[in-house]
Amino acid sequence: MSATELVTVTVDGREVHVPPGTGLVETALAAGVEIPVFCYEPRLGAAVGACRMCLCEIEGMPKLQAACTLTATNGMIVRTAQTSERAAEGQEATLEFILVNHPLDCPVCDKGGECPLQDLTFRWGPGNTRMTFPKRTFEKPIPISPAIALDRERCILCYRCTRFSESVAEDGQLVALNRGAESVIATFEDEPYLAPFSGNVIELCPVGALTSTQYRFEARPWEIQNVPTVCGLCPVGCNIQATTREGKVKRILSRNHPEVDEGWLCDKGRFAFTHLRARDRIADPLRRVRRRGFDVLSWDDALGEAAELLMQAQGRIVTALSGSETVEQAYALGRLMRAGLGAHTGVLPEETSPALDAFRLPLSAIRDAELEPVAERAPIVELWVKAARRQGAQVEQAGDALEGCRRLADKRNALGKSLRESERAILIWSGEEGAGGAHLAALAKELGFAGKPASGAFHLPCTPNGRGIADAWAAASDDEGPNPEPIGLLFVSGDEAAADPNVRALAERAERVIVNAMFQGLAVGWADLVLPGTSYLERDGTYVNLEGRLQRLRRAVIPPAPDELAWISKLAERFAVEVSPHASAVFAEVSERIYDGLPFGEVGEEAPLRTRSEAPAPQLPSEPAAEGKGLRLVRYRPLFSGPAVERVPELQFQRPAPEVELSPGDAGRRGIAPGETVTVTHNGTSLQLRARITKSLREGIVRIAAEHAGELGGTVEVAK
Amino acid sequence: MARGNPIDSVKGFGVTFKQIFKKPITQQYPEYKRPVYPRFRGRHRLHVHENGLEKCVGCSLCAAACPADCIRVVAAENTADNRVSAGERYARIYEINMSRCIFCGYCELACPFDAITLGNEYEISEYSRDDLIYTKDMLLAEPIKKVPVADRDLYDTPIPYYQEHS
Amino acid sequence: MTDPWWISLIKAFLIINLLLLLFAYMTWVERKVLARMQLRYGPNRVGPFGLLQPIADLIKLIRKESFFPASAVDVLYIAAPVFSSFTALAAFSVIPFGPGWHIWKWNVSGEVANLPIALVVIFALSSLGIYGFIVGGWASDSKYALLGSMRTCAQMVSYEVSLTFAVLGVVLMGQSLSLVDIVQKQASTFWFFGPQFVGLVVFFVAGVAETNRPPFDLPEADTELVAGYHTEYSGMRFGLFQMGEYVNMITLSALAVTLFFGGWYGPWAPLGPLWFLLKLFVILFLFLWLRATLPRLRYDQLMRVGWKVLLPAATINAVVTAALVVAL
Amino acid sequence: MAIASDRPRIYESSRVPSPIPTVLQVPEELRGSEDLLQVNFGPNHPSTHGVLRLIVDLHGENVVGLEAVIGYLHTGFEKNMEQKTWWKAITYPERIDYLSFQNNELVFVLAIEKLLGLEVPEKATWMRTCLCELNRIHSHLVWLGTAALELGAISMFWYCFRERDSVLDLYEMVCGARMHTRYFQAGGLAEDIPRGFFPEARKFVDWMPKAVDDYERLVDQNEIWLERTKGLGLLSAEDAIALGQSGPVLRGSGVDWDLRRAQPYLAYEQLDFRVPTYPNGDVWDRYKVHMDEMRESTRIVAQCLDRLEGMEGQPWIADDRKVVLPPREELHTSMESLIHHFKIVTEGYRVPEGEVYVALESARGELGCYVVSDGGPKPWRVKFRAPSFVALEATATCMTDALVADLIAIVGSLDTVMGEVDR
Repeated sequence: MSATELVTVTVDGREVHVPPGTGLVETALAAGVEIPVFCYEPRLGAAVGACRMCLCEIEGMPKLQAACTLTATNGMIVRTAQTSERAAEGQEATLEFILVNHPLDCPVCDKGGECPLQDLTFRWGPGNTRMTFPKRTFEKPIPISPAIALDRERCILCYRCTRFSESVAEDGQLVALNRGAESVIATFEDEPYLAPFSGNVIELCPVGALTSTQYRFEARPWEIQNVPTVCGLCPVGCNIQATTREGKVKRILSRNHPEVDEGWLCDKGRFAFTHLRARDRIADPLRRVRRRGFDVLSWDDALGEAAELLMQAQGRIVTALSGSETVEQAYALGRLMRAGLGAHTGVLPEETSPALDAFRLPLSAIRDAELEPVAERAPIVELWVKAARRQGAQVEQAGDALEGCRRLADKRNALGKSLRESERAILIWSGEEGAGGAHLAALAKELGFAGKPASGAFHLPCTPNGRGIADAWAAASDDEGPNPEPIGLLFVSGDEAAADPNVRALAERAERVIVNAMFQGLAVGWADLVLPGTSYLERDGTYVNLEGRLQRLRRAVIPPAPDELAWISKLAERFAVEVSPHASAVFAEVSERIYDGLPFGEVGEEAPLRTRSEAPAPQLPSEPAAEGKGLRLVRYRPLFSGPAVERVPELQFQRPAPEVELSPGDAGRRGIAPGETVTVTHNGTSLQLRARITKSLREGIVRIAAEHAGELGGTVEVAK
Repeated sequence: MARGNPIDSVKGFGVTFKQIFKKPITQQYPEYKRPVYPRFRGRHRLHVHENGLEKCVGCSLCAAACPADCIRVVAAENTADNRVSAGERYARIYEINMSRCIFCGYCELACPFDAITLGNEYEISEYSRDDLIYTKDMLLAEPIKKVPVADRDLYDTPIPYYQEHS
Repeated sequence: MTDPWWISLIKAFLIINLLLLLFAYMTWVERKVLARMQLRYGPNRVGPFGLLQPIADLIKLIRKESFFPASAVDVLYIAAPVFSSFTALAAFSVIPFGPGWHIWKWNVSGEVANLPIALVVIFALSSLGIYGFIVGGWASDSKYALLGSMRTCAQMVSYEVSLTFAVLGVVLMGQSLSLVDIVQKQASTFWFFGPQFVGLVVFFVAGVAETNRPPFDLPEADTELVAGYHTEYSGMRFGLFQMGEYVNMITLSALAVTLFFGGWYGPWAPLGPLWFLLKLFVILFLFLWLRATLPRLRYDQLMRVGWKVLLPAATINAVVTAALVVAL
Repeated sequence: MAIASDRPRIYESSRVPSPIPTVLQVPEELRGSEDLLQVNFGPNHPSTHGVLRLIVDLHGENVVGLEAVIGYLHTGFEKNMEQKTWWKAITYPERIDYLSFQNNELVFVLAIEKLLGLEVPEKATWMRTCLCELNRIHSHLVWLGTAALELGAISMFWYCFRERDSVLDLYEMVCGARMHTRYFQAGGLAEDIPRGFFPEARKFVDWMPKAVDDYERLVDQNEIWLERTKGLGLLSAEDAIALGQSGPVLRGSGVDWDLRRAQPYLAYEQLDFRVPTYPNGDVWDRYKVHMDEMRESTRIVAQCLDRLEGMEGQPWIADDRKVVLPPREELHTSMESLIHHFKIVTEGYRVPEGEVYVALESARGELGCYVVSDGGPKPWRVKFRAPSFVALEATATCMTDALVADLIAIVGSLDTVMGEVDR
């Protein structure tokens, strides 16, 4: 930006040049002056000036002004509390006023020690009180959802939470009731605050009014360590901090990566960590014993047994991967299976196409787009899309993936046409079809996105690291081998694979099964040998998110059992394959092959997005054969599902109801009203589900959450 | 070589001989316990309210103040059927590692509820370090061994000026 | 005159045990007296007034592991304390402690063995005893012990000369080397501490040095040499060294009583051994008092005092005495 | 034996070369001789009790080579303090020199106050002076007792400890702990002076000169003591200055230098006291300096008591809510006080950016504290100028023509506290 476009503002005698329209808080910060704030939060939209903490004296204005509501204009002369007596007095009065009814809760309050109210009082406030009257009291704490407790006594009415609910998550469930001194924060109609992003208000609250029930009284700021890592529960890969105390994860906080998550987290990412302490967590290797179920094995015996099983299979081994492994783990497993045993067959959780690398953009580009056809959304992506819509972007539902693609590629299609013309257009695609984004890449290429740096395409995979493990598995060996038949041994890596019906079906054909899982519930009944698994919070390594961003996982807590890399390394030793037990060493090997030798240490805490690459032309799979009549069933994995979510009591209410989603047209044709119980039939099997009419669904398609879909697949018929 | 009066060398014999008739200054410790002064900082104690509830709310301020990091507090929430302290929260685990404690008394200063104080007991030796980790039960218990305290009126702080003037 | 052999045996047995008892309680007395001089109580836990303390110490020493350095010369290492305690005990045999008694039909003399050359025997035995310390320190194969035994060697040899010269005057005046004769002589004339005052002082100072007592405790100076020649000894071997040292101290005090203070004779009541004991304790108290009061000498100062002060004084004393004895 | 080598001297009148030799070299003609005996004095030795190792080359009884190995008491105090808040760090310096604890605590507190620009009430200043002088007496008593013990005068130890205990009793009464008191806090004192302090302190002040008389009777004119101390461990005034000595070692070499007078802090400007110096620079002179200082300190304590007795009811700590913990009774009524209490306890007060060096005359000499603050709640850098460490450096220079027994006397006379040397 050239100098002429800047305005000059004087803050406490220091001149600073900023672009016009910059908030005064940021302007002062640029001058090295801090203006204290409670309510001000640029991510929540326009400032409201509710707390009055930012009072400043501005030349030409008779009264003190709330700095957060002002923007820089040329020649503005600002005097903050540091130089202005009046502003200081105003600020002190504001704090005194805020503290008049604030309860003496610091010792019991979870926010104590990391509380902005405390910090600002200590730094700017008066040392003593004039308040000698009894304080106002409320009933406390009020659980406004299973995960959030509200304490109205502590609330200073900054409206950050309601603004989040209203204008970021757009769920509108948190509201301010009453007026003036009677104002309180409440949920709408006193219903529980049930929304996928509700947890963010805990972090937004500048006092201890909204607290996490999970973290309630668990730790204090001086007793904890914050480990910067990455969420491993969905392909977005939000940057998080895992707060640990005494070797246990106590809470998850967001770690603002402005290109990935902008500091928001979904409730799954925030609250699901307690699955680490699930009751059926496996801590020791188990061997199946007929009649008695499982026997606990020592690690030495377990590795001996595993080696024997692997030997006996004579290379007829199939490895089923979850997509939640780290790159290193997948590579190590690949080295063991492919280089050590010559077993090249791996079942990857989903297809991933490298073709989209040519249209790579940070997720934050969605917000800045003007046009985006969306197929289906992933958690944080949804917030980005909402932000885009608020900023005036045109968001279109493109409908069913393949069909939609074909439609948009058509030069005559109106939407397709505007996509070709727009400079800032984003395509978002999810679902298990589409050849891992290959179709999308073809479409993007067709629409000429290659030449437009602000236009791009996102394919939303189902697994957190599907792309990473696919690359790593491929990098582990260059050889290929035939698919074994019959399968001598099925090696199931991870909980998602263990929970996958397709893998279960594969196991039917396998002679022996080794399962590597965290939870005993997933291994019972079919595993001959169970090796304990670890979670993303317990591993070191790297993940590749849906943007193609390589991000670093850090071990927050020591797992109850050795992590996968450790025992894979030991197991590999028995087959004369050298695999390091340390993520850094393994990554160095992987990086040499696929990441241009990027050192482990440079993956970074706020990882950059790799630049767009010249990707190979998308290899389009043959069109699936048209199926018979009926409605096409789309099985989807809802956000709040999977083994981890199932084990977190606070998230139970978020899990999908046993519903079948229908388009209004299909429903009307069949005479189905919302909420009615319907029968879904396929190939002779049928299920009773509640019907739900979804307007955005295209005709001819029904959606059922995978966990409720049972064995249904292909085309189904829905009847009352 | 010779300096001063050689007779002076003999003076020292007088000094040592004289002491024979004085009362020894050593104290016969286990039988006699010298009274400590009221401010003496010895073994910690946790206090309870008159109604039986613990004063400690498990706020961990003592742990934060401890320069030796010898205090561990794990808090939990009071429930209707298990009410331990007066506030919302209570200390489920309260441990002091006496082998690390430096008896600076910062925990006492830090506690906003006067729940922990440093008492007058100094007989806290043990044969094993493990036994020096004091749990909440031990800290709440009435100390068994009593040490006399010197006259509190005489040796303790006069009323502070700010109390007189407020 | 001479007792039958079995009476000597009984006496020897009694004396050895009495001496050991005295040694044991000497440690108690020392601790008590030092403690009182230092404003302490001293042992007072075991038995009334801590009177059982020596027994407790004995039990402790016996039960304690007898440490044995790997590179020690074994035979000598073990023999040294035995040797030094033996010579110390043996030396007491010629000290007369009473006038002699007539019991039933035997005459029992007041000493184990009345030798015409008793004084020579004592000096001979104490010279031999030194070897125990020297050899013990050397055989331990430790630098501190070696330094300690070197110091012992030099100190003992130096002071023995002065010690011997100091009693020359007494011998001249007593005109005998038999201790009984010397005592009798004193009884019939006067106690020798008056005319032989210089001799007494030299004898006492040299005696303190000879027994390694402070301020001449250089061989075992704890702040310099850890524990000197017995650094590497523990348990009862250490106990034997201690015993040797204390018995030497008692012997020396007894010798002083005999030579200068009229032995068992007392001014008023003829209490015999009691007088002897009383005088013995006074001199022993002096040993303790020295320990409580004086700092330790330095090695070169010690040698200087020995050769340049004590020896000339003792020599002149002897010569003058000789001249006077001849003249009178 | 000369320690000067071919290296240039620090300055003309000193024989100490630059760089300062901390090792006494075995003379050329003795090297390789079979008569040399290398002995370890320490760390496991009754005179060094686990804290100092002296590797001594002996030629007979003569010390011909000497090397000091330190670090056995290294506890990383300075680094530890950098990990603690300013408030919590106050508990550390008093453990560095555990004999001169109150002075050590004071120097750090003074440094904080200087950075904060905090005014301290008069009562606190006088009480600090009083306690620091008591502390000097305490430290000198321990020195005298142990130094005499090392020369074999065992009874002195007990007499000194009798008086030392009286001092510690006073500490216990005032501060609640006998040694590590944390009584000095930024802004003043942690608590008011207890009522019974004045009569008890008076009793001590009256008694102490008599006790010093007794010590002097015991050893002052004793022939053996004189023999063991006079003319030994010589350190000339020039050498002492060249070696950066301070405190009793410097004053025992005839240099009249005392920070209490040269650079008055606390209330020393208003006090009447004498700075004893002795000209010869031997062990005896250092001993005399200590004895005289005990008498002088007793006088200072008496003067402080006179002043303090008239200050009843005055504040003992500054009224600065951002640094000083609020009064306890406010914690139940005032939200502001509770927040300030909470923040000071958990996060600590912030000290403005800057660096500062504060020096004072501790019992062993110039005790300096260099503190750098980055404006945060923890010191960015803490460094102590430990007089013991400097004194220990003079060992090799003092050790000329010394015997084994003198080695103990000389090292003892330098009055080093190994906790301070190693930190």
